[in-house]
Amino acid sequence: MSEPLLTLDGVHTHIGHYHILQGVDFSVPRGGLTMLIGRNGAGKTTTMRTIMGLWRASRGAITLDGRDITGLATPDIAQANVAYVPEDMGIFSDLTVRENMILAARDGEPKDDRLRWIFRLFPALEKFWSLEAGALSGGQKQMLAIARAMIEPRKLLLVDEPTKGLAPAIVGALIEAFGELKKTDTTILLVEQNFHFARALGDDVVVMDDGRIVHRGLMADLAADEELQQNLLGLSLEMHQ
Amino acid sequence: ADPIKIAHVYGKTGPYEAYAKQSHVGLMLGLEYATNGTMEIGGRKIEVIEKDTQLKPDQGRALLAEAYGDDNVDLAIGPVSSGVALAMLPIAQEYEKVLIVEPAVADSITGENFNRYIFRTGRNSSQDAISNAVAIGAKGTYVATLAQDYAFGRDGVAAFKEALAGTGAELVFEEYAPADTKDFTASAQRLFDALKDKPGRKIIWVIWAGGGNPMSKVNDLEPSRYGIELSTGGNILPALVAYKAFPGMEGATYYYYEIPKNPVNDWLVKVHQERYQGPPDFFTAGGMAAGIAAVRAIEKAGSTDTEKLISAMEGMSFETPKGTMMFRKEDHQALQSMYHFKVRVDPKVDWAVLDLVRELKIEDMNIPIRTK
Amino acid sequence: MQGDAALATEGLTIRFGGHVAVNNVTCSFRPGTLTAIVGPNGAGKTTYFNLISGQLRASAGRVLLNGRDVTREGAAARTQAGIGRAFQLTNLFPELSVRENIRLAVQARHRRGLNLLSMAESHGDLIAEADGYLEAVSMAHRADATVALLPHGDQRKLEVGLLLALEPEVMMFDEPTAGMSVDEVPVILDLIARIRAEGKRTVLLVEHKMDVVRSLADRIVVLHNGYLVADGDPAEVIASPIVQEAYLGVGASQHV
Amino acid sequence: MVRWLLSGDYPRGLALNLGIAAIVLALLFAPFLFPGTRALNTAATICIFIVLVASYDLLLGYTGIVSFAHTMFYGIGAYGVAILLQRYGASWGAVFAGLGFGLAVSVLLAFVIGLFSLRVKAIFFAMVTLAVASAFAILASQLSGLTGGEDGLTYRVPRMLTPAFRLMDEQLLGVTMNGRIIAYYLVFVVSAVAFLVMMRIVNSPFGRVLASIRENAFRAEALGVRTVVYRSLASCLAAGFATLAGALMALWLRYTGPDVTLSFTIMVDILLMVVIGGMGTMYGAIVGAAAFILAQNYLKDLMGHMAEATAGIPVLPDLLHPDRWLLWLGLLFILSVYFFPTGIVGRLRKSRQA
Amino acid sequence: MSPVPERSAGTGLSHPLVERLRAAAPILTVPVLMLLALPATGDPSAWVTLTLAGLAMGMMIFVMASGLTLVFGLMDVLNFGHGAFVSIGAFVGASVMLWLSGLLDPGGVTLHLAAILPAMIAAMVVTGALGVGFEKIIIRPVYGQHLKQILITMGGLIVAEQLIYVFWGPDEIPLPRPDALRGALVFGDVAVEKYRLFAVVLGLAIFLAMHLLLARTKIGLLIRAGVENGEMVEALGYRIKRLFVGVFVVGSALAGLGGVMWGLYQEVITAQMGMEIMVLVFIVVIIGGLGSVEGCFLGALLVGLMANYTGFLVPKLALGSNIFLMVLILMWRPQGLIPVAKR
Ligand SMILES: Nc1ncnc2c1ncn2[C@@H]1O[C@H](COP(=O)(O)OP(=O)(O)OP(=O)(O)O)[C@@H](O)[C@H]1O
Ligand SMILES: Nc1ncnc2c1ncn2[C@@H]1O[C@H](COP(=O)(O)OP(=O)(O)OP(=O)(O)O)[C@@H](O)[C@H]1O
Ligand SMILES: CC(C)C[C@H](N)C(=O)O
Ligand SMILES: [Mg+2]
Ligand SMILES: [Mg+2]
Repeated sequence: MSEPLLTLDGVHTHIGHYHILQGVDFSVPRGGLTMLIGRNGAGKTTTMRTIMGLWRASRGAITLDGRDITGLATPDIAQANVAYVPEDMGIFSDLTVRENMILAARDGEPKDDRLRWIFRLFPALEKFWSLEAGALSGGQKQMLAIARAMIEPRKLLLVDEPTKGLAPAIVGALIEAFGELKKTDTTILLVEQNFHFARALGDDVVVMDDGRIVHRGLMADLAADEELQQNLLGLSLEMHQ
Repeated sequence: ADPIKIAHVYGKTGPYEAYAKQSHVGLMLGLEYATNGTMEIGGRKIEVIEKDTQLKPDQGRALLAEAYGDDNVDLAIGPVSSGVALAMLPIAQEYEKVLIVEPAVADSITGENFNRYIFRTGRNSSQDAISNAVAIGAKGTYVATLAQDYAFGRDGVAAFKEALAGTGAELVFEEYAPADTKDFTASAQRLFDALKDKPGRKIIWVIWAGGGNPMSKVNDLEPSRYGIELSTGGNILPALVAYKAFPGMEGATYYYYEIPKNPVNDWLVKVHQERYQGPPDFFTAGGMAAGIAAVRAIEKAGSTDTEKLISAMEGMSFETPKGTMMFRKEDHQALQSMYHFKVRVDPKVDWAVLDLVRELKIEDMNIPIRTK
Repeated sequence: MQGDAALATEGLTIRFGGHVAVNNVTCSFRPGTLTAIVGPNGAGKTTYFNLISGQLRASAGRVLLNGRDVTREGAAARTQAGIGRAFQLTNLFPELSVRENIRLAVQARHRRGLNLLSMAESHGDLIAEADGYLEAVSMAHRADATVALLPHGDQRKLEVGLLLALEPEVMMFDEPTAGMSVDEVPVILDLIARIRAEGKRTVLLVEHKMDVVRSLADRIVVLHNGYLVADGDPAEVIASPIVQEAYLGVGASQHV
Repeated sequence: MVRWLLSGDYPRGLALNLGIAAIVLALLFAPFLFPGTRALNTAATICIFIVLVASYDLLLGYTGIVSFAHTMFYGIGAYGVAILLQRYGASWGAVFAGLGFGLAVSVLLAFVIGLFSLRVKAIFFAMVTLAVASAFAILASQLSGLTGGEDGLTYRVPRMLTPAFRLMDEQLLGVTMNGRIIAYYLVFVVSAVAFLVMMRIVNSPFGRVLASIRENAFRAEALGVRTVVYRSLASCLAAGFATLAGALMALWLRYTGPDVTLSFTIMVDILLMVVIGGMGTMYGAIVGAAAFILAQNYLKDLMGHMAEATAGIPVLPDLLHPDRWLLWLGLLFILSVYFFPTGIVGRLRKSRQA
Repeated sequence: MSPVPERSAGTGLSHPLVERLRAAAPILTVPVLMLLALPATGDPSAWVTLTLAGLAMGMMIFVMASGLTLVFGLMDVLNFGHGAFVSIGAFVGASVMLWLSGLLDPGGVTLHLAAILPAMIAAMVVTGALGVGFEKIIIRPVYGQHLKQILITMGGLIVAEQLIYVFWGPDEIPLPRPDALRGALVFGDVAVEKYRLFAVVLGLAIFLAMHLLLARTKIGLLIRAGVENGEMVEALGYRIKRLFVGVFVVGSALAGLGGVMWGLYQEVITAQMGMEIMVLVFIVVIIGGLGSVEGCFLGALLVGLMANYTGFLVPKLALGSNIFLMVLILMWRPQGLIPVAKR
């Protein structure tokens, strides 16, 4: 197959005195959806932020589409058509929903058809179009964060825990949305705690622990292997749906 | 022999930096002039120690105490700001040493806060106000005043009013505006309303220290349409530039380098021109007067002993760029001439030229004694 | 029915401009029971909590605690009266240590805050109590860490710890396990289960994970567009068409 | 004992321990170590500013309230003592009455302003206090009958505190034991006690609540803390200590005027001292006040020497001219924010950890 | 055309008229104040003179305050150093004016009219350029930290003032206005100063330009978003740093322009002039609501009018009139007339 879209090669990240990422290697195949999972504090968020240039890798290389982006500034990485949904959603709460979306659409106003598609997935956004984003409910904010990332076709989407706080119906809608995105040539790297969501969408899976990668493989294989799950994630995932 | 030590304690840095510079230059010239260039009195060398109050009263006190107590100066001169001066007065008393105040102007320095160690060569606010009243007051003249609404402005107007009463002019209105006023339209409107229907000569007399520039603001509203004139006291040369907008304006000033005709001033103008490529200004003259006073006092006392100095200085007359000055016995204020001027615009000169109308001699002005 | 209710709301309503986020909700909660509140995003669950605990003032209606009207009281007063809550979006004292966060809650409950002239460290009883709660949310090993540096999951646990430390009569949890990793979730759920088993407190729980709701709740209340649309036995409510459609979403339930 | 005095809050870190000890010892023996009126004046000013800066830090660093009205309270203390001494003569009764009166006025004002803070957001509040403080300064200048206006008040203090009073006839370690020494030790002791009391307050349960309010007032409310009560009390306490500092200054200086008590410059100086020292650490007040006041008093002298040393090099002597000392003070502002983002205390504590 | 609904159905307003009145209330404050003053002053020609002068004064204050409100509100930076740019602008402008006037009209008593525009441009260029350095060196380390901003910008202010002393000396510099901008147009008993007319034209032009820039482009949005979460703005692909520098440069250049205007109004400039005007400027910005150009404009007009009315009616109160106005407005609207953000 063709070379992967994104490759991390021995990436180390320090935050202050702390050595958080201690040699992270994995790659994200083109066009697929890769799940990054691991327990609290494993370093998933730090990995995403390092890719995005929000933390600086102290060692190692990150390659996007054949181009070394290790030292690049965040806006440059974003302009390489990468979108990011941070763990804390990064909503501009003083701005209205509409204004949040306008900023996300880098070239001018959001496109009609794209917007219609988003409104179908997340009807609440249409309803509260002119409301200050800070007044949205927790789940609505999450929707807005995801919608911002999807407002334009992106090469790579980095999404940190999109389902937290979303009602089941919306989680369903999200699965549908990412499913549709997978059909386009958007590549997605997704951090997720909800294993069922992960299993439903993931092509590949990467498991982290303690700042390192402890497993790489196909999602289907991991989903089928309960013992491996037990080893990697500490308990059987079936217990909690 | 031991040197004679003189401390110059003044606000070298801060908003009055320009005044301070002039004052120090003047002081040094005064010492030089009075000692005929030797910088020695009776074989003792004069040593000047500079101290910067930063325009802070607490610093002024500490520095003056240091000068008297640790540096053992024989007398001190300064400061620029009245607030600092007032804070320093008790220190002179505590250390029982002479302080020649120059150029702080508050009346209370030689008034209610006076003590016997204080002398002042600079003019006080009353001298300013009274000279102006004497200069512009005449029968058939109607005057309104514009002043800052705090002690300085109110006291100035009070002294002005008192002196004006003796001249036959009538004070019709007193306008006080906040010290930080930016827009003088309202004040001007009120002043115009008070004066416009009066017969005879109509004058708005302005007493204003610091920023705001009320003269040009009021003038912009065209007082001439009601036949109203403006008047104010003198000022330093950079400020006189703005007087160019008031040709023919009259008032009274403390000093303008072309006015006094005497050997001291001739020497000052000549030397200053040579060394600093420009004429001396307001506070240069003041500083020089203080320097001359110090030398003459030590000469007359024959020593630097404080008590001898005080008795020598009380009633002492001495020659300055402003002619003869005399330390009045009661309040140690130096009585001195002031100058009634008229503004002339000379395109070749950067600032407005002040032509002498009349010298107001010591005996022309009745300066009240306000000690307690 | 209201006579024995620990907490009750009567016609509780709040409007934001033209939007009614909570609309005329009348509901009461008996002591010792756990009620799950579910509903789609934006249904008004958090807003309902805010109205009960005093972060928002109602446009209309009343909040009753043991029959006493507390609608006019502020958040602090209601907390002191026994209404405690944990927040959906983590809301802690970020620059303080984990232990200090809990200790503050304990101190507030003991009303020792106006003690100006003793050393805080000399109140050993408060510290000991705080350590107990840290144990309960399995955060004792991170007691001295600065909260801002904790990973998200640990912050969620601390959020719950703070609520425990207040020992309130009414406990409100707003999605306590959101963003917590699968192996940590049981810590919190077991805790809530234990509180319920003790039967001393009135617990309100907002949670999107239906299995959690099913296993923990004595009763389910469904909010939708600000209205209370269903109320009753968990199995029945979950099976009701409105929940199946509006909340779980047709065809989506297999993912849950 | 030490633990009890310091409320269990040690400087921490060798450099800091030594530094604090050195400053405190220097202040304790100042009359004997540094002869001369100016040095003694500097030492007393440092003592008083330690109280003033610490009281401001109580508000700013510990409670998170940004106020520009702190010099107003300082001024009230100074004017309270000054006016009573001026009117009723040099007696201790006047001093205490002045202090008591000042405290009452300050606490009342602090309370009223504190209530206003509930209505507006932090930054608005800061600007309101700025305006209130400038209005107060103007008021003081207008009420010249009472306050002496721009010129301020000079007055006598109880005879015990004047140079004329001799404690003993012979000198001690070459220092004349006159009333100024008594005045100095009065200032020192009162400042030390006030400082230790503030140390206790910030380390008390109350102090901890203040910290939590600063961090997240919204959450503190949800823990059952009535933030209004705590905020108001903290404002009143800070105002009270500032008033005390003002009263000390009035006694020490024997002059009170707007420039030494109410001016915005002093407010900025206090801010800078808090930040240089380290916000939210009481020790920061000691370090910040000592460093800043020494700079203010001796930077000029130092620059004079440097200007001489660099004579001949272009421009440099101009910039190093003693009259340009404010330039360097300004740079100090900037550099201290750069290099001591957590203040000197924070810096020294951090380097200990590393 | 665009499917982007301007207002969602869900937030429809219940009482359009009441709502509209409420929305217009801040704007109505200015005419209401003017109308209240009419009977109070009694004399219509005095009222007209005072009102026109007050409005013009407001425009001048607006020019000085507009840069601050941009920077203060949009970037959440409390720039006490703004006053330094006012002073520097005035000094640069003065140097250019004096030099050009010397060329154009040797020996002339006043400045030359034609020298004013180049002086304004020069002042804006210099202060704008200094703004770049100021932002990079002084402001950048302290984004989001108000207290440190106050300190470090205070430091910047002191340094700038001192540098003015180094370069221009300690003396105040007189700036006699050209005759064309001196004096007043007199209609009956009403006098309107010519310079103030000039200020009105300039002030209005700047207001409109800023209003359009912020309302019609993404820039305003970006800056507000960047203040709240700069990382996220960068993650959306915008260079926030460059943007902030840009805003800061505009703010500083406006201060410089304000300095020239103010210097010409005062006809004399000093190193402290910027500092002296700062409290007033802060009051205007606060009254307006942080960061709102429109609010700042209204605030400036109110302050200008208020000073004249109280100065005419009860001069004793003129002193506190600004503070009184500010407290009154904050009591009514705790976030100023036109609040921009919920910070
Ligand atoms: N700003 C920071 N300073 C110091 N340590 C940090 C910082 N941010 C994160 N860490 C530490 O880095 C480690 C990894 O954190 P990270 O947020 O990447 O975990 P995560 O896998 O995303 O966890 P979660 O599932 O809880 O979100 C944690 O131990 C955390 O304490
Ligand atoms: N201050 C406000 N102004 C306007 N609308 C608001 C405000 N606060 C909340 N809302 C609206 O009220 C509705 C209810 O919000 P709430 O946070 O209670 O939802 P929720 O049920 O907790 O949702 P979630 O499960 O997503 O957390 C939302 O549509 C929200 O947009
Ligand atoms: C003339 C000035 C030097 C006087 C100064 N304004 C003072 O306060 O005394
Ligand atoms: Mg994470
Ligand atoms: Mg919610």
